[in-house]
Amino acid sequence: MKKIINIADEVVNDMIEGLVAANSNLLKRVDGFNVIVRKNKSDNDKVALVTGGGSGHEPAHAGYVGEGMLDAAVCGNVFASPSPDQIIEGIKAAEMGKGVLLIIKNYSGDIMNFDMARELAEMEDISVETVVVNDDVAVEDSTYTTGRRGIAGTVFVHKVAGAMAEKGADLAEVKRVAQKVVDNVRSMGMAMSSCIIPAVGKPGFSLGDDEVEIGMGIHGEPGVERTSVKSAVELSEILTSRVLEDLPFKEGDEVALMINGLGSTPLMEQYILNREVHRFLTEKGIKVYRTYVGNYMTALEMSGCSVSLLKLDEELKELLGAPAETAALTQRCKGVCK
Amino acid sequence: MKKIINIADEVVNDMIEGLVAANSNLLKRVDGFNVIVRKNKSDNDKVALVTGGGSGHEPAHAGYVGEGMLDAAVCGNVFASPSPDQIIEGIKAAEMGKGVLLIIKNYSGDIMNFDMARELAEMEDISVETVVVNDDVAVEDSTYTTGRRGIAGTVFVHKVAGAMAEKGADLAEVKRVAQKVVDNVRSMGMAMSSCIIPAVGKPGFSLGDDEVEIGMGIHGEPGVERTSVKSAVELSEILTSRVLEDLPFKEGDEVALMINGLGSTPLMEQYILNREVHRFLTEKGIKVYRTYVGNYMTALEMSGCSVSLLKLDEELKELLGAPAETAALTQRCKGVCK
Amino acid sequence: MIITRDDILEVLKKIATKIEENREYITDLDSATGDGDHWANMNMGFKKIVDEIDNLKVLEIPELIKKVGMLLMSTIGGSSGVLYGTAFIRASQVIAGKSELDKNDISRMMEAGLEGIMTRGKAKPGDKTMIDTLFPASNAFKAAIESDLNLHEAANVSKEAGYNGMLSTKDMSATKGRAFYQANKGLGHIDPGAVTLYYMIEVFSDYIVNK
Amino acid sequence: MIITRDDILEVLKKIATKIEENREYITDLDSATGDGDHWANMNMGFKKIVDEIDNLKVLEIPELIKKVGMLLMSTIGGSSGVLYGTAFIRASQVIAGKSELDKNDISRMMEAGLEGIMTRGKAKPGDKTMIDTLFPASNAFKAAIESDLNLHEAANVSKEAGYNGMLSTKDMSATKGRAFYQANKGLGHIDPGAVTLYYMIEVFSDYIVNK
Ligand SMILES: Nc1ncnc2c1ncn2[C@@H]1O[C@H](COP(=O)(O)OP(=O)(O)O)[C@@H](O)[C@H]1O
Ligand SMILES: Nc1ncnc2c1ncn2[C@@H]1O[C@H](COP(=O)(O)OP(=O)(O)O)[C@@H](O)[C@H]1O
Ligand SMILES: [Mg+2]
Ligand SMILES: [Mg+2]
Ligand SMILES: [Mg+2]
Ligand SMILES: [Mg+2]
Repeated sequence: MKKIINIADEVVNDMIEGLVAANSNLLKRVDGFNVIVRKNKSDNDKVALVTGGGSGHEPAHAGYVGEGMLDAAVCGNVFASPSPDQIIEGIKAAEMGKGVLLIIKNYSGDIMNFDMARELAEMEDISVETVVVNDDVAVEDSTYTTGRRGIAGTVFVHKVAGAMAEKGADLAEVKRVAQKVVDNVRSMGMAMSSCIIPAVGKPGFSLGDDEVEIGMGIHGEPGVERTSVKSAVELSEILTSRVLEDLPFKEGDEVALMINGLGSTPLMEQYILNREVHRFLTEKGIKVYRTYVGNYMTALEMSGCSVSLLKLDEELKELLGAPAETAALTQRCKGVCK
Repeated sequence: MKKIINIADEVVNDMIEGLVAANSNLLKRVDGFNVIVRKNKSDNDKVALVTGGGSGHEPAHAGYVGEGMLDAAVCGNVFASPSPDQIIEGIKAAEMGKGVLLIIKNYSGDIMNFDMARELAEMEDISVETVVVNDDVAVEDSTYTTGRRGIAGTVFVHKVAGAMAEKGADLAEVKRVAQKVVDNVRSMGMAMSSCIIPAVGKPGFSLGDDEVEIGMGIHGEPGVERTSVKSAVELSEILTSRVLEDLPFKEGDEVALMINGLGSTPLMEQYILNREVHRFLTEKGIKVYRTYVGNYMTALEMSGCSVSLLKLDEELKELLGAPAETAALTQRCKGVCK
Repeated sequence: MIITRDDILEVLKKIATKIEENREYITDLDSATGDGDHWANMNMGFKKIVDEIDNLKVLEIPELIKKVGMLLMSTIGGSSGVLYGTAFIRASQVIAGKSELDKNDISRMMEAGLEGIMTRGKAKPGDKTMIDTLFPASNAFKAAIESDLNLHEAANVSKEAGYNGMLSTKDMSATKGRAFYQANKGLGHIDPGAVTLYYMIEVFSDYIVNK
Repeated sequence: MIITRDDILEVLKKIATKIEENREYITDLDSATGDGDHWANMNMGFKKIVDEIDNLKVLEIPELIKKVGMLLMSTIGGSSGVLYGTAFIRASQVIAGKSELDKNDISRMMEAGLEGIMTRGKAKPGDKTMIDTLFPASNAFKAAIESDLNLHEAANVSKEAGYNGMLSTKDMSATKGRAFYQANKGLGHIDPGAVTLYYMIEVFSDYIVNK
């Protein structure tokens, strides 16, 4: 196992410290917990956005804490849900009196632990709402999930709900747009190689020299099909058509597109895939309003990618375009800088 | 070879089209050339910044074209310099009457081709200056270089010179700060696995299961030593101490730090390395003013990283902190958005 | 017969020992049906309880039980952490204010814990989980005290019902948790969570009987 | 004797053929000393020249030569593209306005091309490069016409000098280019660029002699 780490059991702690050291202007850690919060709480009290999940998906989620997106991210062990006591610390550190929205990816461990944390929060009279992201159209149930898995589309939830909260909307409104994103985002991925959980020390699965797995999850959960390596054109069709059929997206729709790298797929290849997905969508009469290409939600050093589409309306367009400043995603404001 | 591509010989074209499709608000391609330019030339005429080099280092360099950074990037074939006729197109498309600064990484192919392009530009009465980036302290001469190689520190040159040009400074001034960055930036890298040039189809070298190569270049050029896998603590010391000794950086210095991933090193590991580099620098009394962690200049899917330090003064701090909006690096302004 | 704080502390220590001694067996079961970490998870959790015993022994019984739940939850993490954590925390809520426990308290605690696990994990008896131990054990305990059996006797019938429940998971197919995703759904193997839950009931019952 | 545009076009086509025929030899040399692509690079470049012959044949000689340089440069890319490109472009600059070439023109073109390569690549004779062919060839040509030999004779002595220069690279160690980074610095192998440059001189000389 070739990894830039010290002790395998301490990777989450060390990663958090390195993240905060790099972004000490934006982020801080809640002392004694694996919780990252914004350094400067907004002056105006606003709805707080809290998320979390297993580590190993960096920059998700701590990389999205900051103005215009999340208020706190809770980091579990690699590919394991954080426990409720960690989550409740995130909730308490983030909340500003207008309630908290929990953004949860649909994995049974996450669901159970966030559920419990919500109960703890309610005991302390913090009002909490939740949305569960389940954008992955690949499989109905999976190793860690009942129902669909939540993958890269989650970043759109962070962005849109974060912008709404930043505008001062109340908890119901923030939840409404978060749920709107969940209802309108679909994703599908594929993997070309396994990753190694530091504490395990060996790959979780293996693929032949010429084999890829369509629909594999971001922890290596089984997908729908093992097949030979495809061209970027074929791959874009396989992934995008599954995504399109599902909502379904229709001719005339406007969408946001995310091409997400799982860890070791070069940006060059992500751009090539993006070219083909754009062409495919153009053929189908679907208009891409905004595109994100990069490693937004990874699976350690797994090689592979996912394609996410979010169907947009005017409200979602405005919120998606709003400014944000986080370690992993910064968007400038459209106006001028004074 | 598992790659998301179509035809190996067309990866550069396809990558460029995918990049432009994703960033059509910021970028366009010069028709018929592998040249990326800003979509909207600044209204105020300013010094134009043009760079380029072999492809395969994405997001370098086309990902840094945009407000506050580059005006044009010229994409060669994978790991091969672009030819002068491509470079001259970049120069012509970018220049706005106040002259052009060429930012060149020190590889003999790049030097020769950019040199020739400069001559062509001068024949057309475009005033051109050049800076040559050679930040890699690993080896004095290398497979493609006479003198030191240019690696991730180049991004600091783009950022600082870009900010200076955006302020309206003249060519001499822009060249002065670019050269100041070159004089004050040092880098050192290491690799843990090879990458595959699409047209070649097999790895350029191989490393044992427990082997890393210290000082390897971003095309797989030999480094200084093959050694066993090190802990993040040891690695941070090996890389950072070589960098520190070279300038040399001294106690009390303020620096910008870049932890750069070569392609398949997870962000988690980059953050862990960042933690150790920060600790090491703190021990040495060196203050980190700003940190960048991510895949800024890659080598396809090579696994590994580099550490870059730029010694700062007040001028460099201000320029580094200035706003920028590019595909790969966006910095918000410090003021408010109107 | 009455259960004191010291009794509870003793039972917890004995559960920790029981788990520690069964490393191979539990690991093998979770390797066959899940991802192989259930023993490591539970052992880590109960080691933590033993480490914290000095802090626990100054607490009133309800707070002590709640704290055990919190410790399991935070130390173990993942699924079984929050499931066992929920069970203990819910159990603590039905004995608010008590400084000793009688057989009715024990029955209500078992019921509350069971309900907690079922709500949290959305599983039911027959799904090949720890519920298949606790559900019959809790029911048997309740039926026993309703028939006026004493604590000693109720603990014994509960243990036996739990044991049978645990064994019954061998022939079940999983519908929740990791085992569900296997081709054979874990058929032919006892569920590891059902075993660790049985250990708790067994240790408690034996303690009561020997007291 | 005078060289016309048609002569130049003929020579270019013959160079293309010569290169095409020596695939294995040049590839082997660059595999031994460099990265193995020199034949592929040069063949791609001269194929392009042949493809463009209809566009070239309407140009005046200086523009034609310049265009050849531009085509080589843009088609080949990398090091040898810009080196050969520079040589042709520089050569075109010393014959501005000419519609026919004499032996003095040829001599000045060789010198200008040589100087272009040397400035561009910062290498000198003895560095195991294409310069080791062109430097003696150019010198011999110049000396020949200064001693009043005619074009035919000058071309012949130039070819011989170039041939020896090319062979001399076998015992040189590289100080520039890829071969420099090898343990043996390419010792014992002729430099591939020295060979392709010799082909050009050889084809030119043979053409003149046979004309
Ligand atoms: N939804 C659920 N409801 C009740 N018990 C469950 C559920 N999911 C898992 N379990 C129990 O948890 C046990 C596995 O725990 P453990 O191995 O520690 O966690 P993980 O499955 O996260 O690796 C199973 O044997 C089963 O008894
Ligand atoms: N600096 C230089 N000056 C002159 N000739 C050079 C120089 N560098 C390389 N060459 C010539 O280029 C030839 C190699 O060309 P080629 O294989 O096409 O390019 P590359 O080295 O980029 O793969 C060498 O054999 C040598 O003759
Ligand atoms: Mg398990
Ligand atoms: Mg587990
Ligand atoms: Mg070569
Ligand atoms: Mg080459």
